Amino acid sequence: MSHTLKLRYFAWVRERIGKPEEDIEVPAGIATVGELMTWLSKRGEEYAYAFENPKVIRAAIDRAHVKPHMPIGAAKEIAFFPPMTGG
Amino acid sequence: MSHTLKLRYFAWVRERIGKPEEDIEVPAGIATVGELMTWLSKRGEEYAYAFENPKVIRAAIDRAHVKPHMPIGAAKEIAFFPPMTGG
Amino acid sequence: MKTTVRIQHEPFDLAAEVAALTRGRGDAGAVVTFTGICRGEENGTPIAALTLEHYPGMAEEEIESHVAEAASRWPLLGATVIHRVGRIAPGEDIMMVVTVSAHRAAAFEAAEFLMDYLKTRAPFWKQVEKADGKIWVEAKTQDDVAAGRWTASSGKRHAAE
Amino acid sequence: MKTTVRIQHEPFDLAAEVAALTRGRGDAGAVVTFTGICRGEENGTPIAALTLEHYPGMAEEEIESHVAEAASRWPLLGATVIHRVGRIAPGEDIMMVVTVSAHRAAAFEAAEFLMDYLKTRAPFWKQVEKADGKIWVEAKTQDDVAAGRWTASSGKRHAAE
Repeated sequence: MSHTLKLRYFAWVRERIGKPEEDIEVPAGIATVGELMTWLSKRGEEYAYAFENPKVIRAAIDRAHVKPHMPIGAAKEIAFFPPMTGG
Repeated sequence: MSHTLKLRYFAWVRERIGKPEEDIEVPAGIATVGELMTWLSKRGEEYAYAFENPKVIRAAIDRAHVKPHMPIGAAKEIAFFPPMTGG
Repeated sequence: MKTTVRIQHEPFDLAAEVAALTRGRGDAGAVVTFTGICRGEENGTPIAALTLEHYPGMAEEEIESHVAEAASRWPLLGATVIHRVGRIAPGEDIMMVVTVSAHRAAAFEAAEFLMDYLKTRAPFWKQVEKADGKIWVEAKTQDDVAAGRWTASSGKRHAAE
Repeated sequence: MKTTVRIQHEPFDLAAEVAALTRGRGDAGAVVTFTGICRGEENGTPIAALTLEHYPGMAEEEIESHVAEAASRWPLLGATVIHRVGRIAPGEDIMMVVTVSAHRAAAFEAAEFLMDYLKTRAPFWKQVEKADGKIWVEAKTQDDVAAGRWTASSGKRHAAE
């Protein structure tokens, strides 16, 4: 049931992880955006640093803002970023 | 105790009276702006027409908005005009 | 704070007025402008033009005192009000307000405060020319209601700045 | 209704954007613009520049959907949002919003609605360059409070229009 997902990172999430995007295979047992963040944070120091305070990280599934409890479902692209500071 | 007063008229008050301004001697017994309006309205048809509905007429003493009960005092200039429609 | 109040027959240049308030300063973060334009119809009837009349002297003094009041209520860095008088054709600008502040809330609120004043208390009168003659525009009750919102307390309508 | 949403590195021309929305139409009576400018300091420390990053695709789509929402809430005749990205020096414009309506209340409210959205939910991030390095700007709680005022009911804050 695994599927390929594009991950995108912005602002200091991107800087901490060290890349703007990557493709991953969603591992079995990872159902929500929050679970994906937890899983990512265990992939290495840079991920642990980026996700050290998961409460401040915002996420979007296929370019729509979502909360961490949102199921990943058939998402093609999930983005992680800090609170927005545009305008 | 009479004193010379410049009266100024704007918009349809000016059109109805037929002049933009005039100097008058304030008659004895006229103490407030409202009394002045009543007195003016008896000066002729054009004044009666201009002040036929005194409730809609606004006034200013020496370039400051005033209510009809305001004493004329030592005013140099009193203006009468319809509600403002700028902007 | 830099303020400008002008009443003039000539058209104005919004971009030039904004530049005059913001150029060369590093503290301006937010600029709000309002431009009032002569519409081509009124109550469904086409109009040929507007004619704006004002009370010379009183209009300038009153606008200046309201700009000063806006500056005392909000942390403004600059404000400009220009109001045209005379004959104005549909599509032409009638008046403009520019407010400059470090942050947006002050700039928006001060611009709305000045507009509510200009619509209800500034000594200007509009006459519209239609095919069947000229009529003086009647004041709108809703403008008085809008202006009234600034007198209740400190002029801050929102919890947020 | 004419709407334009652009995200670009280049500076923009406020007057040209206003003209593009208003020229040749007789129904526009009120134009509100907001311009956000890069300030020369942040929390008392001078800054050398801002760098703006965005989520390409999502930013455009989201702004367009908020412009559409503004048009459904207020009787707008036109709206333009332009947001720059990349490196921006103090004194340069960062972004602008223009709203056009027959009357001022709709133009003001729609512009504030769009600004509150852009400040809190649009996927843009600001980094400031100071003498001692680069720091990402932190989001302001007061911006979230301001944005929240539009969700309670119909988006009308005032009794008056």
